[in-house]
Amino acid sequence: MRWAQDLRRHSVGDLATVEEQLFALMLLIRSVEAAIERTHRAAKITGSFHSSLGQESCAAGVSLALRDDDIVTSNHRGHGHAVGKGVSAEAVIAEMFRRTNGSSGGRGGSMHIHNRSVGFYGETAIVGGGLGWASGAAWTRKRHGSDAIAVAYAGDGAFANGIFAEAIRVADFWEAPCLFVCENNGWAHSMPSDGVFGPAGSITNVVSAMNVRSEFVDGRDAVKVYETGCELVEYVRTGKPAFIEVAVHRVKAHSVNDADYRYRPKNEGAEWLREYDPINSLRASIRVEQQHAIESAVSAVVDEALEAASNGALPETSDALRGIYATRGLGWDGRAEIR
Amino acid sequence: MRWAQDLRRHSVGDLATVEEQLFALMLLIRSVEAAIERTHRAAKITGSFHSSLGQESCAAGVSLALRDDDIVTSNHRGHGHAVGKGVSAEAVIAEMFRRTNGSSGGRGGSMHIHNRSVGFYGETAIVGGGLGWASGAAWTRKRHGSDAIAVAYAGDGAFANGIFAEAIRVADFWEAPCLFVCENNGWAHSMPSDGVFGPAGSITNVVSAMNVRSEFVDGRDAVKVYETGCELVEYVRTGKPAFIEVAVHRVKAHSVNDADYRYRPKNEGAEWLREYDPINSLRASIRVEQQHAIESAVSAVVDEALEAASNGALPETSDALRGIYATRGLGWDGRAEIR
Amino acid sequence: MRREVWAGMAALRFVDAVRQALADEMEADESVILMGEEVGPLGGVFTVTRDLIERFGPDRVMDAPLAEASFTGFALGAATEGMRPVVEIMFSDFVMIAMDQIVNHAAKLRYMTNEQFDVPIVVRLPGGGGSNHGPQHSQSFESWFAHTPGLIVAMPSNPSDGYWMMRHAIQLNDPVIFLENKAMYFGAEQEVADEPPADPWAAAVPREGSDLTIVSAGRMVGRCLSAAESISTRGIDCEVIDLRYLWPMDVDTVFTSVAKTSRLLVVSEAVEFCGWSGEVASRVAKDAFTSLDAPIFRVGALRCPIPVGVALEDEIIPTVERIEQAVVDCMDF
Amino acid sequence: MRREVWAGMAALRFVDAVRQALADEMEADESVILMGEEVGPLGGVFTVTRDLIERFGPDRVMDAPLAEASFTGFALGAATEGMRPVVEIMFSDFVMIAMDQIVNHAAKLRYMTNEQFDVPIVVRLPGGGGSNHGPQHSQSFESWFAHTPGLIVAMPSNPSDGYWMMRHAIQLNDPVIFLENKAMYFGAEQEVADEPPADPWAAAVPREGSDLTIVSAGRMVGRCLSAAESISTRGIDCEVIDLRYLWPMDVDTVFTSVAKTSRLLVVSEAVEFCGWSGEVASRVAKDAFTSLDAPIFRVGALRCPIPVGVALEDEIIPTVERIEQAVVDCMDF
Ligand SMILES: Cc1ncc(C[n+]2csc(CCOP(=O)(O)OP(=O)(O)O)c2C)c(N)n1
Ligand SMILES: Cc1ncc(C[n+]2csc(CCOP(=O)(O)OP(=O)(O)O)c2C)c(N)n1
Ligand SMILES: [Mg+2]
Ligand SMILES: [Mg+2]
Repeated sequence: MRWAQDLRRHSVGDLATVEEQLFALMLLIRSVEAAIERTHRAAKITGSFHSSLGQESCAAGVSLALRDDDIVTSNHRGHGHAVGKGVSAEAVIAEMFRRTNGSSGGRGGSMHIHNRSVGFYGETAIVGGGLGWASGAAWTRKRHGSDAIAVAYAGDGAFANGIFAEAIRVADFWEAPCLFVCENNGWAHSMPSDGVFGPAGSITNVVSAMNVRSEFVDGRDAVKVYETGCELVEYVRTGKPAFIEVAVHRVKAHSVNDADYRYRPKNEGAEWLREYDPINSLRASIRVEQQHAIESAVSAVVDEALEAASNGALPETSDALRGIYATRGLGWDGRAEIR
Repeated sequence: MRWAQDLRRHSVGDLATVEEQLFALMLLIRSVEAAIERTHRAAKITGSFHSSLGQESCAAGVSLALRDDDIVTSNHRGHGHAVGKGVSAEAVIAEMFRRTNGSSGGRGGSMHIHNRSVGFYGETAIVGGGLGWASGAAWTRKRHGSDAIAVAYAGDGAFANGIFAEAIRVADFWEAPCLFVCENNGWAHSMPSDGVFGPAGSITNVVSAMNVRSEFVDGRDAVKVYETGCELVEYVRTGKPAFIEVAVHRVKAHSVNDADYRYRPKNEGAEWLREYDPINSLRASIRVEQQHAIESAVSAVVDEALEAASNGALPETSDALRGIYATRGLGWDGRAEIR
Repeated sequence: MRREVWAGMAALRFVDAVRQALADEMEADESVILMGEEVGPLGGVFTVTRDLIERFGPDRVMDAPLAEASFTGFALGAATEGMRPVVEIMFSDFVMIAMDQIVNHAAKLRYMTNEQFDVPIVVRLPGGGGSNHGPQHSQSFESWFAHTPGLIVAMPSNPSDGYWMMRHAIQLNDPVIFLENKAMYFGAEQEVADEPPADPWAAAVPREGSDLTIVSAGRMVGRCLSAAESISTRGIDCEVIDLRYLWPMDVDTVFTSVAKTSRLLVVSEAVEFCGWSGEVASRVAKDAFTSLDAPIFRVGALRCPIPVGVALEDEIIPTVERIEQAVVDCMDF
Repeated sequence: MRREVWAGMAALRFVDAVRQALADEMEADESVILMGEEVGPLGGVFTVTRDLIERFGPDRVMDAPLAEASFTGFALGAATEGMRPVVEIMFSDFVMIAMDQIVNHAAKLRYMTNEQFDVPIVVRLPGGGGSNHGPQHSQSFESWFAHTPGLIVAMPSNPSDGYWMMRHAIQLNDPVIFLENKAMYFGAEQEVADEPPADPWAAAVPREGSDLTIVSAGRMVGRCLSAAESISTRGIDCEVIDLRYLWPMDVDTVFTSVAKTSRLLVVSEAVEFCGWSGEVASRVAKDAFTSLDAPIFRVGALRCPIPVGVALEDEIIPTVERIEQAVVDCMDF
């Protein structure tokens, strides 16, 4: 994985255990989120973004269960999914800064990270919008003889929209090897998840009743996420969809400018983190020197990424109209360019 | 109920038992469908229609469980739902003939039967389109202090579309007193229901898992449909949604012009009917003279309706543009009419 | 329309004007309810419904699950039964998910049912660019709705219209698509007129002029006024018309103006190609043809997705400079 | 475009021409697949895909569950991975349910991802009136798609174009909205050209004339030709242009014609108000203004839902008579 290589450059040895790997990846994701938040505060970014801080176990556990040639689609809260799949921290942060070294050349921003070469097909800013993409792409790979699979991440809010169950149904019908990951962080913006679905795990019950293999995992235990992820990924490789609901906690506000104190207690996120931080929970199983090695490598990687992202060029305004169509001669005004 | 009064005019005495009522209503619905099919053959109708012949137990069982002030929305296969709720056979058939005595003045046709005065809010030609309507309307009645409820009919095909589960979820969230009736006739046009969902009853499992009260009934037993309908209607009157899946059989082709022999055995419908006809199954529990009285009354009612429908005036073409807007002065060209 | 007089603060921002209109209609009529994602305790992502739940309670300010199609359908059902739901689609782009309920149902229900049902619903669509939200959060769909029989399409350009047009929309017995431009919400405060306009449907003429008529709506009206102002220093005197409604469309006011100026420029934030500016241009090319001394110019968004970042966006959505240039080109003819 | 030569029967109905194009592309390219409701054993409600499943198997002719949004999204996914899905939305009206996947995703994916993904998908939309299917089964949404950046909008008017334009559409690497008029499917057989047009995007001129230019597309082209024929007996010689594509739109052919005739009428089955006819009219009012000797006329559907029944429909959708009248009015100017 790209991120592991990045860390190795900063003298972390091999990440020998699953715990070390999870720890390293989760820390990297969190550090990227923290860096983005910091730079946002310093006004390097305008516009919004959605932090996955505190939810890292889902992205990390699932990502570690995947192969390089697997495909991922994600949602608006996708920085962790991207990093986990191997999008460089630089490309993520630079996209946030809208630089040409961003993963979409700086024209997408926070909700439009795409990196085909590492299989991160990408985010979408429409809740539930990427589910068909993942399953159609995975189904094609299978058809072409590959056992690569796709993972489609979406939130609990997405499950309130019919598209989620519908996409699972269609994937099941056509036997698309797609793992649907429902990251239940307790909220769809200001709408509490349990008010819509009942307690965490309720969504899994529904998908189970659809006769699609489904598991519910408490995301405070990253190792458990990884293990269940591996099981399901293995099952999906046999050519069927599956579903996993991971209960996580949205530590930060919905998006950077969200007045979440209006609908949940102030500091609720921070308090949860103090008590349950899944990254901290991993420490016990990792040697202290290795923890430090990882920490300093992560911080070096993120510093480098921030630096590189900041130094990226802004897109030329003359570039604004490029690439709407693949067809030769079709630009924004079509006909005029054809002739 | 309107239809019972109609029958009484033709010297059927009171329909004393549930069986008699079900028998009479089912026979009426079937006779209306048959009349429509006959007249279509005789080219009185152009355009398509969807027969509910053979599926009458669902419309009849549910309708008998309802009150006059309850609300019904329906789908493209709604003739039975309409008649059951009290739309006159004349208004149904005349709408098919596109006459002004049709329930939508002849501008809607088969898939657009609406009769507010009897609570038949009506059909929609978009699969799944009427579910929100029913629940929003029922919720409003409740809010205004009534214990009237709504019934929203839809097919198994509709459940493949996310909108069905989504609408149930929203109705549950806002506690709309709406009974969702899934008429599982084994097919969504040429798509076999079990290929998508598994055997009949599978849809009920999904809705059950959503923590919405749900029942599955075999529609060959009209009395059972009625009894379960009554239970659920009573429950819904307390102010919550519920769900019922009724397994019925689509005896006819999907629509009148459908080449169903291409995807299912010829005569499959007729054979099923011979064996399982839910109307026939009721006969044993009804005195023979009463059967005959009902049969001749039904046939008289339908003959009258056909006659009246045929004699209805066609809409004036000058009427084509009437009624787009409620706002005074707003016709199709708006501004021009305002001034 | 109930002709209540506005007795609030003299000047409001657009966001506050819309909120005030919602509050005043809710106060006046119990059947007015708000539905949408985050409209409750959060008060909407753009704060349009802020504090309304405290005032009117959760029974009237209803946070909806993330299900645009279903809550719009639910609102339609409530509307047929006597409520006056105001539905917020958080970003107009998400309305794609509710299109069936709006276009196939709400817009047609009255006609299809032979006038048995009215659908007094307002669908609020915060849209357009200028707020750095990227390609799936910046679109301008007003032309689509103007094209759709059965809908009324309101597109206010300033706080006073934000207030009075919203009140009007809520009182109408037909479905209204109410386009709010996100980038206008937190603009300058502006006085809200004491009374609604005598003719609620009439276009406004925020600037009179004799040389050229600029027709616009929504956020672009401000840019047109800036362009007119700036170009006046070059001795060109533009009249600016704010359509206010795309349907019904007050073409008479346009004709009157073109009869005076003989020149027309139409400016839309929506994509120019097959957009509503073509309707204005075509109507003039038909019914005011003999008034014209020059070709009809249009400036609209280029037919390109909207990238994130205002610098790129400015290449696509009309700027004051592009508007000025079009005025000059038209005058040069 | 692969310039295969058509070697089939000399004359086909529209429905058969489209089917033949699908079959020929499927034959030529394994990545072409069909998806949609009833496209399999039934062969589509309009028989467009009839017998194709027997020939190409269920792996390539894929009956989809009733889930327009999801199967369109699935097709998009397959397209990004190298397939060339042709998606049938049974009636164009149902596309409302798939709008998000088409407009927010398929149309923008290439641009948003900085050209990392192409979406070679064809969305077939049988639409329009004339088949007695009522208000939710008779709409003409072409103007919307023409307005949407990222889409190509094909609208054939005859069997030969039905054949060649479909083949072209499938070969393109961009999303194509392919509008098929239901009422055309079972019309007269017509010869299919041996080869595709040299310029696939060019408008056609099925009738030359010197007095007035009529621009149309899809089913209305036939009505325009009838009107032109009938009016020629009164000594008026109309040129008829068939745009074929609404985007890209071949306005040059329109300009050339108007330069000759000095008069323009644009006819659409789509609602006239804010429809694509306004684009054609506006372009001429801008770039061919000096050619014009008369106002620009348009005839399109009135802004009203389509009732069931052709008698009522004829009050709304352009008839040959209304087209003739517009020609006369324009000539009388
Ligand atoms: C179709 C659609 N509706 C609404 C939104 C606005 N929105 C963005 S994220 C979000 C909440 C999503 O909740 P969930 O799916 O649980 O993801 P989370 O933010 O909790 O990670 C909402 C309402 C959107 N982007 N798309
Ligand atoms: C959104 C939508 N998609 C497709 C159709 C076309 N269509 C009409 S009925 C039907 C099958 C519906 O199946 P089901 O819901 O089970 O009802 P049934 O016809 O079996 O009574 C289809 C595909 C439609 N009307 N609306
Ligand atoms: Mg969530
Ligand atoms: Mg069915």
